[in-house]
Amino acid sequence: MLPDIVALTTSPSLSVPWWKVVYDFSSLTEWIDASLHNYMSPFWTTITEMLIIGVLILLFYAVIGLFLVYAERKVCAFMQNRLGPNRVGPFGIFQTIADLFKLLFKELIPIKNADGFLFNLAPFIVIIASFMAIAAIPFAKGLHAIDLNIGVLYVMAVSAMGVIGVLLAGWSSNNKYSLIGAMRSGAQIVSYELSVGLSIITIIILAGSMQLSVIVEAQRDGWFIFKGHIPAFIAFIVFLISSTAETNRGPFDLAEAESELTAGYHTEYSGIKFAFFFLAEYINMFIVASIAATVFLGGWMPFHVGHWVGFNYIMDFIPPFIWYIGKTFFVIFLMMWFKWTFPRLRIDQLLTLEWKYLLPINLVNVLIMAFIVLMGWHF
Amino acid sequence: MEEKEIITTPDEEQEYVINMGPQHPSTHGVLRLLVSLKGEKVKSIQPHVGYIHSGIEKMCESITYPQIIHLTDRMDYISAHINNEAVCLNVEKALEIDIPDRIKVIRTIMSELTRLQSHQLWWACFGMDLGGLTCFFYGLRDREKILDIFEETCGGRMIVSYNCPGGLMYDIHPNFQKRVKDFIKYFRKILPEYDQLLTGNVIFHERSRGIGKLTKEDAISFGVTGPTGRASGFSCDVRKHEPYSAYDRVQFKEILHTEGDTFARYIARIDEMWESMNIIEQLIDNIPEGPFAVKMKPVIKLPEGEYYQRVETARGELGVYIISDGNKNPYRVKFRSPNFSNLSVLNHIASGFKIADLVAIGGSLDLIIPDIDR
Amino acid sequence: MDKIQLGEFIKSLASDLEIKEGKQYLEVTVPPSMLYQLARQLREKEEAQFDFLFCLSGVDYGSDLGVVYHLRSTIYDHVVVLKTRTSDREHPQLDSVADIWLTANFHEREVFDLLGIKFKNHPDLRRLFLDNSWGFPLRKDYVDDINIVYK
Amino acid sequence: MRSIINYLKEIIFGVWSLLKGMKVTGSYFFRPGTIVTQKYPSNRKDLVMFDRFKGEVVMPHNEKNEHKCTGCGICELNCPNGTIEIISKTIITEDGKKKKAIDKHIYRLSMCTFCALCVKTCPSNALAFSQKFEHAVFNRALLIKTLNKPGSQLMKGVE
Repeated sequence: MLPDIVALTTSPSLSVPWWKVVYDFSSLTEWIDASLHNYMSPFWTTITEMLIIGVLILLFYAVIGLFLVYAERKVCAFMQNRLGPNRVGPFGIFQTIADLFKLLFKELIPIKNADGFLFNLAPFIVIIASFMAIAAIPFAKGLHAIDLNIGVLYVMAVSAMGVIGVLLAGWSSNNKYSLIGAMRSGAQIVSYELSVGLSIITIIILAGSMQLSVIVEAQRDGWFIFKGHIPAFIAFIVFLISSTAETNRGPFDLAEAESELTAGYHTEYSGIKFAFFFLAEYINMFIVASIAATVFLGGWMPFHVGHWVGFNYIMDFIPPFIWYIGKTFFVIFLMMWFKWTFPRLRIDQLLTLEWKYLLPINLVNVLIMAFIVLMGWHF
Repeated sequence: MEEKEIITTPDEEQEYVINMGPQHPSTHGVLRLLVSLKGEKVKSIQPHVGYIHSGIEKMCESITYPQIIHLTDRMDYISAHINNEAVCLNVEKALEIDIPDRIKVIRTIMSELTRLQSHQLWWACFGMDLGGLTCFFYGLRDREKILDIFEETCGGRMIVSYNCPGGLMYDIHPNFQKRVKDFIKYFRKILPEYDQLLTGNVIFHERSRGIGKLTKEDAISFGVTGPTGRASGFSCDVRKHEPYSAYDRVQFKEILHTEGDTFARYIARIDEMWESMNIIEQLIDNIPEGPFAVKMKPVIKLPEGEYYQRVETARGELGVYIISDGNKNPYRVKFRSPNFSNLSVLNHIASGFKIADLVAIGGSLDLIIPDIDR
Repeated sequence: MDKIQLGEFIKSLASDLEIKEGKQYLEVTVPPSMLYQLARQLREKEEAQFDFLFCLSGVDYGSDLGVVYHLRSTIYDHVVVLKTRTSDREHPQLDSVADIWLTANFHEREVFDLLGIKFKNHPDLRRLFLDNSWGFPLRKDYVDDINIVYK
Repeated sequence: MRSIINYLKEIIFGVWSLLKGMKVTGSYFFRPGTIVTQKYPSNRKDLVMFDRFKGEVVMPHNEKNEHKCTGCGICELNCPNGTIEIISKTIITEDGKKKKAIDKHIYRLSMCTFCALCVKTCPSNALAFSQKFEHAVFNRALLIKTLNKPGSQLMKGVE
């Protein structure tokens, strides 16, 4: 079988294989756009498309959120010699859905002396911030809601907005633990945003663009983590650390720190409002993981090795969406692995880590990368 | 709308006071700490105890000596066996009964197993306090194996009630020796994993080194005993100083460290686990033959006088002070519990550090609240 | 020092002491007025150095209320038991030794809580376990019809 | 220069120590055989408690509905918290003598602390521990049990 495939792909006369057409979602989206135009005016077409995309993203959001909660519980259970959820459905896969219903039906307890408006607003800010960031992420070729030419900047800016929600939640809860948690979270995100930005800049230098689709396309002949020598690898590690910190996950979960602050900024929330915070945490994890996958690991690009034509051909056969999800979940698994292994840092150590270690390393790294790009030493 | 209450106090009195406990994940029970903060820094700590004060000392005055055992089980429920041993030794000393070697050896093995499982639980909880949740499950997983040994021989898992004045309630189970040996073999392999997971971890080092320093002088003055005191260089191991049961016939080191910080307290306990395994290994193959209990009178009456017995529990020195007036009930029983003194040092060593450090220090003191409240 | 030497030594520190060689430890009965002085000397004298107060218990002797101090020297490893009692059951008051041994702070609060003995010069004498509505449960004449059931 | 080397050393040792920890958790993740969770209600059938497990105090009866309890009351005396209450009656034996016998041996499971003093001190070994451990009931009154079965009698030869 294999020699035939090799012969097929190497022959220049052959047109693009059928799956390459199917895996390219741009034709599908263009077709939908064109057929909608036939029926409606351009204004209503845009409105309809926005609605469709909104609903799709909402569905995706819920599914990913629920799945990630389940995955986290299973992963941590297996690391801790436990089974994890195993009662609701086979292997407990409906556990999170049951939890969702429980959270939906729970009472929303009003807090006395809390700032009511801000208290209710905070979960929405958190969830909207993570919701907006999803729009710019390319899931497969031609499968993204909007392809901004400053995509990376947009995702970073929007996902960092969530901290406002966290600060509001801590402030308005009228709870001392919540306030400490919120203040910690503020200090943490402000500092770690710097590292996230700088480590991405390292790659932007290499790619020469901030548009996510261009960055992905530039990795057709090799992922940036391999192309960019050691600086790209260091940038990847720094990005992993600082994005874990930015999403308030262990070992950087100081804002929640359940052994110190009971639950930090969302101590006073219950029911669906708590679910919003909970879901946003997991979606934020998904977003940073997908940025890591897109920027460092080639997004939806399959894994290619130099001149192994047959191997590359088989890799091409796997749909890009699967590649993308696989890479994202690899990064998410890494983050879960961190969380369930390490003890928590202290707030001053957290800031020391950022300002004394990550930031200098990052700055040097950017310089080296710029030098490499200038000299043309990268692959 | 309701008028909101505005508290006006002079500037120096406006402290940020948070209430840690009685229901707080890291106070391990119903300890309440009033912590005044300055930012993240702890200014002072006021412990409030008594939430599960059960009046054990008062209850002891109206029950007989064998019945006291079931109350001491519930004092420091993690090292229940050692508490029972203290009362039994005291009663036996007062009655001047010679205890056969078999009982002594079995008691020692049981005490060391208790110490081992207590330290495992402490390690589990300490890891959890510092945010490493996985430690909790590994610690409890291994502790279950010891509890199984207890259950097979004593019928209870934590509240063993295995000692009684004059010996033991039952003989050891036929499987006991094999199970203990299997466990030691297993745990010798597992304990290095604890080190890899937590002891060597750079984050853990940062969190524990130099945190909550307790000098030797303060440790003695505050009466801080057990691994906590020994981490400060205070040689207070009752097993060495006043050997009871079979401790005079085994070789073991008294773990002494001089740093006195959280890390030293941690290492002291990890080392004690190794020592406990050594002690058990020395004894488990040479349990002498003999009766498992001395025949006692149906009603035990202590001669008039005062009796004091010290034992080394997993947390420090437990003293049982019995004043007898010749009746079948004690006139007064006082338990000098190790946790009570260990708690009193908390304000001294934790003020000036951060909240996260307070949690770490509290975890390293290994407080069991029923033992404080009694 | 063994028990006899220790007894001689303590006798030299203060008069009016009742020294008994107990079965286990040397027992010294001190009048309340001399307690603080003797405790301080036992802590500070070069030959004694009782630096470890390992047990402080309050006892209701029926007619009197008393406190028993178990002292140990971590340097010489000798032990002495100090006993003091006061016959005033209404307003019993003793000197606090909390500034000599820091652990006495908590232990004296416990004794105050359960037996109602007040300690003079104690830095922070509050009830420890119980709230103010309780009596002093470890006293022999304590009555509580609700919580104590006699069979 | 030395400080820079130390700085790098610190980082490398730190990362190495973290990797060692990750090795432990990672190795367990890929070895599902080490999982210790028991699926409790579904493995109920093959759950065997240890034979000395102190579940609750019972009074073993033989097939002729006879027990060994003479109603002496030693267990009641020895119980530290009033769990056991013995109501005795006077019966007339076959040879015409009046004799004390057990009417009801009341056992309050809700108060029992499983100290085993009653079982151990019983002169005729009438009491024992069962291995039952599922004690939850919906009504507190159900925890007050009468240990001797209705119509049961003292076993022959037990005084």
